[in-house]
Amino acid sequence: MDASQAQNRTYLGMPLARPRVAFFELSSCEGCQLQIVNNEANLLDFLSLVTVVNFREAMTEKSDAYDIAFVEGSVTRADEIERLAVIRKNAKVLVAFGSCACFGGVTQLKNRFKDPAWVKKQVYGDRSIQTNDTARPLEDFVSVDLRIYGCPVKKEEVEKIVTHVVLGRSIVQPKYPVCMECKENENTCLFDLGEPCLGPVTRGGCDSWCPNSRFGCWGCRGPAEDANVGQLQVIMKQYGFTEETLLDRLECFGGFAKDAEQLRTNMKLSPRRHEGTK
Amino acid sequence: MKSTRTIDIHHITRVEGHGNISITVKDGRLIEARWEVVETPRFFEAMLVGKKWENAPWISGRICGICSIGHTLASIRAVENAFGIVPDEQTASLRLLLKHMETLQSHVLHLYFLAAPDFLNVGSVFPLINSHPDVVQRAAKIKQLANDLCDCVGGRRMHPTRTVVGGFTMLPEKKELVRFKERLNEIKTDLLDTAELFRSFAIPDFSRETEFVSLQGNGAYPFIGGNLVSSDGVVKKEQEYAAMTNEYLVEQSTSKWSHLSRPSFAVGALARLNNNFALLNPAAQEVSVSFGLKPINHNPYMNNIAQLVECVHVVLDSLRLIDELLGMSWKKPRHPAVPKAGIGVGAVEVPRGILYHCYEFDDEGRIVRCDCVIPTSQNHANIQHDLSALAEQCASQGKQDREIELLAQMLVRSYDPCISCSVH
Amino acid sequence: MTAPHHGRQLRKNDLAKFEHTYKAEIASVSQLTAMERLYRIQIIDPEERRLFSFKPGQFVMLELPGIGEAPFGISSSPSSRDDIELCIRTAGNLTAWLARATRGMRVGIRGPFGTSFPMETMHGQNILLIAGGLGLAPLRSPIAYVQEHRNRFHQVEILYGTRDPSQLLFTFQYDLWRRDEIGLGIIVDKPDPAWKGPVGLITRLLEPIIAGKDEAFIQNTSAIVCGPPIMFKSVCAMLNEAGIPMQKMFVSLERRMHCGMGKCCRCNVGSTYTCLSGPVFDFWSVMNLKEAI
Amino acid sequence: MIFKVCEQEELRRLFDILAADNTVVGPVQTGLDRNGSALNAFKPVADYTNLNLGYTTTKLSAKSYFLPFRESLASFQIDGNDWQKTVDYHCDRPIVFFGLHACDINALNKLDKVLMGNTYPMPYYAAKRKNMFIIGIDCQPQPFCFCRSMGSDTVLHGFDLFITDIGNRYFIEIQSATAYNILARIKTRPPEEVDHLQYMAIAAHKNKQFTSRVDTTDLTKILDMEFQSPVWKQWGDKCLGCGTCANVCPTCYCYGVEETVDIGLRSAQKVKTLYSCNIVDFAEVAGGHNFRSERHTRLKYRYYHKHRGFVEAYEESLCVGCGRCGEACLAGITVPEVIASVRGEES
Ligand SMILES: Cc1cc2nc3c(=O)[nH]c(=O)nc-3n(C[C@H](O)[C@H](O)[C@H](O)COP(=O)(O)OP(=O)(O)OC[C@H]3O[C@@H](n4cnc5c(N)ncnc54)[C@H](O)[C@@H]3O)c2cc1C
Ligand code: SF4
Ligand code: SF4
Ligand code: SF4
Repeated sequence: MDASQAQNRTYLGMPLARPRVAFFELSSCEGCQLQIVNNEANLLDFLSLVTVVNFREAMTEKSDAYDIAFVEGSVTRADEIERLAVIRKNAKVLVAFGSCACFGGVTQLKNRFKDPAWVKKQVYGDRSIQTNDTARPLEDFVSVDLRIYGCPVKKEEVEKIVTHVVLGRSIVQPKYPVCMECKENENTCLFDLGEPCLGPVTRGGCDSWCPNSRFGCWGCRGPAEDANVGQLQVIMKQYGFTEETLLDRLECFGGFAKDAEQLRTNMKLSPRRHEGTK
Repeated sequence: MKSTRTIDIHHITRVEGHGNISITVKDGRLIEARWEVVETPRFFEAMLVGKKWENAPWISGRICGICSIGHTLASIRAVENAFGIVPDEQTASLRLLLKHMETLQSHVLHLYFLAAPDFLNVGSVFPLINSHPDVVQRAAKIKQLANDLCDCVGGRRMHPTRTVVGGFTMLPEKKELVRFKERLNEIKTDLLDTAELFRSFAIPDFSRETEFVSLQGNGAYPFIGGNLVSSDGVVKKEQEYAAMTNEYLVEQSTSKWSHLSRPSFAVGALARLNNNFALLNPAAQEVSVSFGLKPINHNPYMNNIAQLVECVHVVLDSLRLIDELLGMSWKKPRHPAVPKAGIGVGAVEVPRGILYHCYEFDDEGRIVRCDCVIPTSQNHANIQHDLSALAEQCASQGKQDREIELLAQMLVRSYDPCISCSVH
Repeated sequence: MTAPHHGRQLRKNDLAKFEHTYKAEIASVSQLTAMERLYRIQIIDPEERRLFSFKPGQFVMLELPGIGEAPFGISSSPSSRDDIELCIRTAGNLTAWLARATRGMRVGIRGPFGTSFPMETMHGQNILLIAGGLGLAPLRSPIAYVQEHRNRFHQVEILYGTRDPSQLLFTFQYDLWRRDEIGLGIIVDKPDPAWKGPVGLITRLLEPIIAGKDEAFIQNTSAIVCGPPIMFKSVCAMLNEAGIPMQKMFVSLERRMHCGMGKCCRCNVGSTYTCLSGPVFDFWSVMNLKEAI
Repeated sequence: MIFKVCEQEELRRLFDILAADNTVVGPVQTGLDRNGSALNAFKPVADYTNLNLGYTTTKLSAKSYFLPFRESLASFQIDGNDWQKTVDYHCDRPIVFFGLHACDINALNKLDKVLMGNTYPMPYYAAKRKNMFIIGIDCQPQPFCFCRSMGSDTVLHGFDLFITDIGNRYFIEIQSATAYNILARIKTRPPEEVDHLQYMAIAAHKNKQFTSRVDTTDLTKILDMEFQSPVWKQWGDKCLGCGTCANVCPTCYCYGVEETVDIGLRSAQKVKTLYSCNIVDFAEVAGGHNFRSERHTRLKYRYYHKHRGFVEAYEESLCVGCGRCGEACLAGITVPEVIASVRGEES
C-alpha cells in the first residue's frame, strides 16, 4: 500500500510507528496468507495500522524495505533456505506464520519415512527432482522472533497480535491447553461422545475451533506449556482408542514431533507397512 | 531498440503459488514463450501412504488454502466411493451448499482482488480502497457472506472441521440458514453491479481452439461427482479419471501436465460453462449472453466472465438448496464408515476446474496408494500453448514489451491458477 | 484467617468501588536507574484528589486502558495529598509501555489497597528499615513518615543493599535522610571501581547493628523488611535470632494480582489473599503461610 | 418456614407464569454420551416440556449465568490523549433457575461469601445474584456425589422455592415473599400429616443412597501437616493442567484480566476470564518467576484453597461435593480419592 497514505497514528497520545510488513510463502498451501484477505470485516483497519509492501498473493509491487516479515510455510528446498536468509536479513521482526512455519506442518509428514528416495519416487517416478530430504520449520535455519500458531492461523488472533505489535506491547500467547477454551465454550467433551481429541495437550488460543464443531483437536498449535502427553496416552487407551489414532494426531502438524517419534518407536510401527502388499 | 528482447517475469504475482513467464522475441518474431512452474513439491501423495482413511480428508485438504473445501469433499467422496457409502440427501445438499459458497468466495477473490487490478491499471486491490471504495466494499460484502456461510455449514471457511466421511459432525441451526437466505437475496444486486463493473473492462481479444474438460451435468449444473466429459466428445466414468487426465512430467515444471485428444486441454469455469451451458440457472445464462459468452468460447480471458456467471448461478442455486434443507427434518448428521479394501475416486468441480482424489485401501482402511490430480496441473499445458500463441500474435503485431508483459500475466491470471496446489 | 487486618477499612459505596478508577495524569517522570523510573501521578479531579488518602505500605492498581493494569506500592509520603509517586521497574507489558510514557499521559488509578505498616504502633521505638533492590521503593513511604515524625521514634536505621552501584535508587535523598538523623548503610554485591562502601550481602550491614545490643534495645525495636523473598527470609531469620519478636517484623509480599480486591485469587498464598490480608504481613503470619517463602 | 403441596400439573402453570416475563434457565437433555446416558445442561427454556427435572447432574455447573467464563469488566472509548471508562454489570433481565439441586444452591451461598462479602463486593456477580429467582429440586445421589460429606446435600437458604417430588405431587418449601406471592397464582394446599410422612420417608431413603464420601474430620490440620506428602506428586503426575476441574466446578471463581485494544484503536476492553489454578502460569509474575511451576504444586493448591483456606476464613469448605470435577477429569482425579490418599487411607 502506498506509504503516502499513512497518517500518523497515536494511542493514548503516544505516536505509533506504522510498520512496513511483507508476506512470504515457502512450501505451504498459502492458506494462512489468505486468512488475512479472508478478514473482510477488519481488513481496512488492518491496512491502516500497517503498510503492506510485499504480498505476492495479492499485489504486484514489491519492496525489500520492511520491518515485519510474515513467513508462511516450511522449508523443503535449497532455494527456500536462501530466500529465508535474505528475509531474515531484511526484517526486524520475523514471524513464523502458521503451523508449517512453526513446526513443519502437514508437509513434515513426509519426514517419517526416513527414505527420501522412496518419497520422491512415489510422486515423480524416476524423474529427478530437487528437494530436501525433510520439511523443516523456519527456526531450524534462522532465528524467529514471533510465532503465530495454527493450521490455519485464526484471524482474530492475527489481528490481536498485529495490534499488539503496532502498540509495542509484548505478545503473550496462551500457555494453557485447548480444553480451557473448550469448557469456556460449554462444549460436551468429545471423549464423552466417543471421539479422540488432542485438546488436553495442545496449546490454546484457537478458541477450541475444532471441538466447537464436535471434531476432536489434531494439535495444530503444538504442545501447551507443560503438556502431559504421557497421561493423554493413558487416557486414549482407557477410552478405547488405538495408539495409531493417537500417533496420527501427534504427528499430523509437527508440533509434537518428538512425542510422535517416541510413540512410533515404541509401537514398532513402520510408516510404510504397505510396500509389501503392493 | 535491440533486436532480441526477453521478457522475464520471475514469480508472477496475484496468483497462488510460484510460476515464471519467459518470452523471447527476435526481430519481431517469437523465439520462445515458456510457462515454468517452480513451486516446491510437498509430496502429499506419499505422505498419505500408510495412513488410515480418516486422515485423508483432513490432511489432503491442506493441499490448498483457497479450495480446501473442494479438496476435502473430493477426498471424502473418494473414501466413500471406496467403502460403498452413498451420502443421504441431507448430506448431499449441505455439501453442495458448502461447495457453492467456496466457489463464490474463490471467484470473488479472483475477480476483484486478483484480476480487476489489471483492468483498473493498478498493482493490487489496496489502492482501490481509496480510489474505488464502493468496489472494494462490494467485494468484501460478497466474500464475507460466502465465507460466513462456509463457517456455518463446514465449521470454518478454510480447512473445514465439520465435513467428515459419512456426513457432518454437526448440522447448522435452521434459523441460521434462514438468516443467510436474506443475505443471499441481498447480494443479488451486488452481483449485477459486479457484472456492470466487468462490462466496463476491455477483455483482451484473443482466441485459441482447445478442448474443454469438466464433469458432465446430469439434470443440474455439475459440481460433485458423475461422468467426465470433454468438448471433443470424450465421455468417461468418474473412476476412469486417469484416462481423462493422462498426466506426464515435463522438464519446465514441478507439476505434472495433462493432455487428452489434443496436446492440451482446459478445465475451470469456462470449461464447465462451455460443456454445461444449458444447465445454468436462466438468470446466469442471461448474464453470460449479455457478455457474448456462449458455448463454445475459446477466449481464455473469458474465464473471468465465466466465473462471474457461475457466481450468479451458485447464489441462486444456494437459495434453492436452503429452501430444500429448511423443508427437511434434520436426520442424524453422520453415518458410520466401515472400511474395506478397494479403490475409490472422487471427482469434484472446484473453482479452478475438475479435481480428482483417488485412494487404494487395504482391508483395514489404510491407504496403499494415493493420487490427486489438480485442476491447475491439467491447465498448465494449455497455459503454455496459449502463451506461445499470444506471444506470437503480440510479436507479429509489434506490441511493446510492457504490453506483452501485461497481456501474458493477465492470461496466466485468467486461469486463476493455483500453482502450489498443482504441485502439492 | 491467620493474617492480621491492620489498615483495612470499609469504604462507602462498596459496589461502585469495584471498578472505580480515578483518572490521573502523569505529572512528571524521572529516570532513577536504567530500569527504574519515578512517576509523579496526580488525580485530575480536585474533589477526588482531596478524598484520596493512603497509608505507608499500601499499593494502587495502575491502568493504561487497553494496555494493562498492575499493582504498584506507593512510594511517596502519606501526608502529601497532592500527588502520589510510584517507582516502577520495567518488567513486562505494562511497565514497558510506561517506560515510554511522558508527562501528561492519562492513566487510571484504583485503590489504595491492602494492609500498611503499622507506623503508629511503632511510636517510641527503634526502627530498622531494611531494603533489598526495588524493595526501597515501598520503604520510601514509611521513611517519609518517620522523617515527618522524627521525634516520635528512637534510633532509626536504613539498611539498603543492591546488586551494583548503578542500581541504587533515590540517591538524591540519602543526605536528607542522614540530616534527619536517620542512619543509612548501603552495601553492594558487585562493586564498580568507584565504589568505596562495603561489599557483600545486606546481612553484613545488619550484624553490627544488632550485635551486642542489650535486651531493652531489642525489645523496643521493630523492623520493616522489603525485598526479594530470599533476602527477607535471611534478614528475618537473623532478627529473630537476635530476639526481635516475629510480630514486630513486617514484610511486604509480592504476588501476581489481577483485581486487588480479594476476588481473582491470583495472589493467594496458601489461601490468604496477599492483596487483602497483605501485602504487609508480620513475619509470624508469613511463617504460617504455606509456600509463602 | 412455610410449606405447601401442589399437584404435578401445577408446576407447568408456575413455569408458564414465570416464563412470561423472565428468562427461565433449567436442566435440559442435550444428547447422549458414548454409553447412551443422558447429557444434561442448564439452558434457557421456553417450553416446560423441554425441562428435564429428573436429571441426574449436568456436566457444567450453572455458573456461566452468574460468573460468565468471559465478561467485560469495563470498556474504554479512546479519544486522542483522553479516554472514558464505561462499566456495565451485564444484567438486563432477571433469571429464573428452574430446578437447581441443593449442591448448586449451596455453591451460590458459598460464592456469596467471597463475592458479595468482604471489603469489596463484586457488582458483576451481585447484580446478577440479586436478580435471581431460584427453584430448587430434590435429587437422587449418583455414585460420584459426596455432597453429604460436605454438608451440601440439603440447603437451608439461598433459594425462593424448593420442591420435592413425593409421588404424584410436590412438596414445596417457601423461602421468599416473592415466591409466596407467585405461588398464590397456582393451586396449592397446606401439607397434611401424610405429606410430612412421605417427605421424611423420601429424605430417609435418599440418605441411604450415598456411596461416595469424604472424611472431613480435622481436614484443615491434616492438609497442613501433609503439605510435603508424596501423594501430591503422584496426583500431579496424572494432572493434565487443563483447568477442566475448575471450569466445571460450581464454586471455582478465580480469574484473570486482560486488556485489549480493538484493531481500529478506537476502543479498548478490560476482560475478565475465569482461570484455573491448575494452569501453568497461574502464579507466574513479571520477570518469569513462577511461584507454582510444578504441576503437583498447582493441583495441591486447588485442594488447599477449597478444603483448608476457605474453611479457615468462612468455617466451611469451598467444595459442595457435586463430583463434577472428578467426572470431568480425563485423568480420573477425584476429590474423594485425593483426600483419602492424603489421609493415608486406601482408596
Ligand atoms: C503489592 C505489590 C506492589 C508492587 N510494587 C511495585 C513497585 O513499587 N514497583 C514496581 O516496579 N513493581 C511493583 N510490583 C510488581 C509489579 O506489579 C510488576 O512488575 C508488574 O505487574 C509487571 O507488569 P507488566 O504488565 O509490566 O508485566 P507482565 O509480566 O507483562 O504482567 C502481566 C500481568 O501479570 C501480573 N503480574 C506480573 N508480574 C507481577 C508481579 N510481580 N506482581 C503482581 N502482578 C504481576 C499483572 O497483573 C500484569 O498485568 C508490585 C507488585 C505487588 C503485588
Ligand atoms: S473436547 Fe477436547 S478440548 Fe474439549 S474438553 Fe474434551 S478433551 Fe478437552
Ligand atoms: S482445536 Fe486443535 S486442531 Fe483445531 S484449530 Fe485448535 S489447536 Fe488446531
Ligand atoms: S471441587 Fe469438584 S466436587 Fe467440589 S464443588 Fe467443585 S466440582 Fe464439585
